[in-house]
Amino acid sequence: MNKVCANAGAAIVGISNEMTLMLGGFGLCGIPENCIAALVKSGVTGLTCISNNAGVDDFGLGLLLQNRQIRKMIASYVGENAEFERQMLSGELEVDLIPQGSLAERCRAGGAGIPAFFTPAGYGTEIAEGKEVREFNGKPHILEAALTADFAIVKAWKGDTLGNLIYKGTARNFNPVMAMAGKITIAEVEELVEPGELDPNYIHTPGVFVQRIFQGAKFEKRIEQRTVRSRS
Amino acid sequence: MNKVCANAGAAIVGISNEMTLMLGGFGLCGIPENCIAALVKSGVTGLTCISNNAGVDDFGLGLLLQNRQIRKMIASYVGENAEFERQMLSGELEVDLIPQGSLAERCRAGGAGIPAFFTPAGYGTEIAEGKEVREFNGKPHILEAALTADFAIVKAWKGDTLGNLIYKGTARNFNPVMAMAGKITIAEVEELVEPGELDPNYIHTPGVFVQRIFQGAKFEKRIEQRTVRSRS
Amino acid sequence: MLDRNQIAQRIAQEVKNGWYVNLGIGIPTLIANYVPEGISVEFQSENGILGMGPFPFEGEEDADLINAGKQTITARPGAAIFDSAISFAMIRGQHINLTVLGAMEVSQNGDIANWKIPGKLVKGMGGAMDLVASAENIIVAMMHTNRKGDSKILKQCTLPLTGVGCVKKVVTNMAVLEVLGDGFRLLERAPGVSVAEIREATAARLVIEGEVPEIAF
Amino acid sequence: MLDRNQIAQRIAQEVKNGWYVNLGIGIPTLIANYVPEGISVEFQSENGILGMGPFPFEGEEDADLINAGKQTITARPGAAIFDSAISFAMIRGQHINLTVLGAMEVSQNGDIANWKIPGKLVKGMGGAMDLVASAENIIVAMMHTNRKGDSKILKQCTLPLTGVGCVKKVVTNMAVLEVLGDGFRLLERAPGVSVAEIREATAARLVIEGEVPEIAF
Repeated sequence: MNKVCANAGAAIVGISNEMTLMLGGFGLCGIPENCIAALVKSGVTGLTCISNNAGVDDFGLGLLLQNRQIRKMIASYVGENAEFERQMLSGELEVDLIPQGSLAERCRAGGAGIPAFFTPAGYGTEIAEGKEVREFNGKPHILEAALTADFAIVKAWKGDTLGNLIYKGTARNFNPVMAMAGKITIAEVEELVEPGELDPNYIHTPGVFVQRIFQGAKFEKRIEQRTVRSRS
Repeated sequence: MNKVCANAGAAIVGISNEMTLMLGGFGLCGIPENCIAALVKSGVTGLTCISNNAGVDDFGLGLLLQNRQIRKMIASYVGENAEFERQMLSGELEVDLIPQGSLAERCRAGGAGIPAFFTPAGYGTEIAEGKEVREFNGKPHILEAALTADFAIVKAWKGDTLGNLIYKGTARNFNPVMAMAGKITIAEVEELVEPGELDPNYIHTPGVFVQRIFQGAKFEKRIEQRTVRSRS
Repeated sequence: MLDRNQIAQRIAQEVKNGWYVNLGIGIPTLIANYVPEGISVEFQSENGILGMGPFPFEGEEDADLINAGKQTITARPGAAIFDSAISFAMIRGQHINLTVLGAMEVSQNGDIANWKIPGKLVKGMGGAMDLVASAENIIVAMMHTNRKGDSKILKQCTLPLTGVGCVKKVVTNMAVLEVLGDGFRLLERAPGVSVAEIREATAARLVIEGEVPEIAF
Repeated sequence: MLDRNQIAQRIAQEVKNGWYVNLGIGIPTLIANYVPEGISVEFQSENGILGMGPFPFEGEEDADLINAGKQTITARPGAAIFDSAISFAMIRGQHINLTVLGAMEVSQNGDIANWKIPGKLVKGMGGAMDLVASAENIIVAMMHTNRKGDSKILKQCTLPLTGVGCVKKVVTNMAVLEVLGDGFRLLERAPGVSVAEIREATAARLVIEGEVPEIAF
């Protein structure tokens, strides 16, 4: 089975209207830029997108929002995007906010065959509404369900043709857990290599979780908050 | 806070009778040999040991069994040990057998603040007796509880003085999940280095999970099933 | 009658290109030797490796590289190592395409018993319960009857179960059987073994449709 | 009155040697600048790094190395990178010794509200709900009153909660307060701020025992 796709356009074949997608990344760090661009070009619409953030107005998932391709957003923090705000307030966009740790764990659970788990996060808040509460060790917890997606789209630093992935720095974030949770997982990488070039001991995502892989044409890697110190 | 201990004897200080220990390793691969030797020497008794296997008669946890230091064994497979068999049949040793994947996930859950989760493993078997059953996606699952331990004892390849660990090959196995689940986690490593010598991108166990670390005096690394092919 | 190697060889025919496969201890382990040329398969061992290769050459054994049977192995180019939680995430999450394991008993509704004989020493289930509860495609490799000649292909298992309603296919020394729920369909018979002999050795309901071909290699 | 930096400086006094600390966005981020010499602390950022260092020198920014505030950062020697699930495993599993975050309201039973104002745009809770539900040691850093002069130190929160009964201590521009359950104990007051002024600015029950010392740096 050949997992290698020629480009982002070939990698997203099969993503159609009304599907649920997971997209890796935290802020603009470690997002699958090339696939997002291809999705914009494809014009697919009615998407449910699961991603920690919703990008900024002119980059990341913001591009899909501008283009009105997202029907529902499942995220933990969406405060960097004016178009998102407009669509949410007007009711065009459905929004489901989930605590960040629960989002990560629910994706992992979806990939790991754990349909539900108890967590203390959100107990006593509106997040817990309608959810089962149970006490463990004297502390109340709520039951959270696994998340899966028709397609998970992740971005890695290096990958081999078998789908093994290595991420770089904090661009790792949600990518490994989402890679586990896609019915089909697409990985875009900065460098695609042959099997044997990556050390088996340092693979972050084993290839079994990845169905399609390609080397991205280019990575802008925009920085959201450039903070520096002086050399004084 | 200095995490570095001079040797195994110093590292196991505080482990006392009737405590619950987790010990990493699969078979004899990746077991904390030096700490086991120190535990034998210490004479501590009445231990509950959580470990995938129980060693062989004269190595690994078998040494603690020979010495009658284990009261209860929680494991997934214990078929390599005649003394274990004798103690179990005579009723001297209490045994709790857990499916291997549930054992790993229960340790991880213990370390991750997830008190319980649903898994399909063991449904319809005696493992499910007394456990809550719930259907998800048309498939029955059972509720399994997190495991934690007074001390978790793991073995890594390299570690730094902050407790960051890297394992080698399949000696990784249960070590990372158990490292997360110990109230106090002790790591014995083949090579102890200074902070900065391990690449942050390839740390398997972040130092936050490790409270004590030392370089083992020697590692026998016994092979249980030596299988080879001819060079013909 | 097939021998252990031939059972493995027959099961190897079921493997498709690009599959991820978990092989249990015993006969299943032998399957790796018989995967047809042109079929690329990655073997997972639940202690934490994907891309398991053949046994090492003598003198090249590495104590830190073993399979779930505790045997020394090698890693193929493109292998990946992971911890036990991720390993069973792969299994439970149904990322493995095929699981092959041995059994003491299989029943016609797909139940399997392979971990415990009451009154005898219990060695533990290892990863078997996770594997059978999760895998979508489970093939059992075993002898058709036990040493006393009693059928291991049953209407109902008598031993403590490892998993319920999970086995899809059984390959024995006598036959290839498909689990139907209320019986086994006899798909193929071992060279020289008659349908009557298989019927005789099978305690479960056997469904036979038309001519039953011999297993071909 | 303390300014934002002084609030951070006061909280930095709470940090003990060897601790792992998670700092929220805003005032908490400033704490890293005031950790006393001789105190070794590892900072965790919930997007996936332990051992966060200072901002990079200009020209050395790495888009692949940011903190939870999306700011470019550096990694200290001995840092570790991990995924979001492991990051919150650390948090939920109580491996982090201290969490400091901002708040809109804190109540005397330790409830905190810091993520949502009904009728206003909701940006989301990010990792705050996981942090406050899990951490054993939570300090809130905030202004004592809002822009209208209303107390943010309440008998009961009016805004949607982020977590219940979790805050241990509050450091504001006016005072250091300990959460008692049925009130706040006034531990210290900002230089030049009187007990009466603090009482005036506090809607919650305030417990004052003996002389209340000024915050010292």
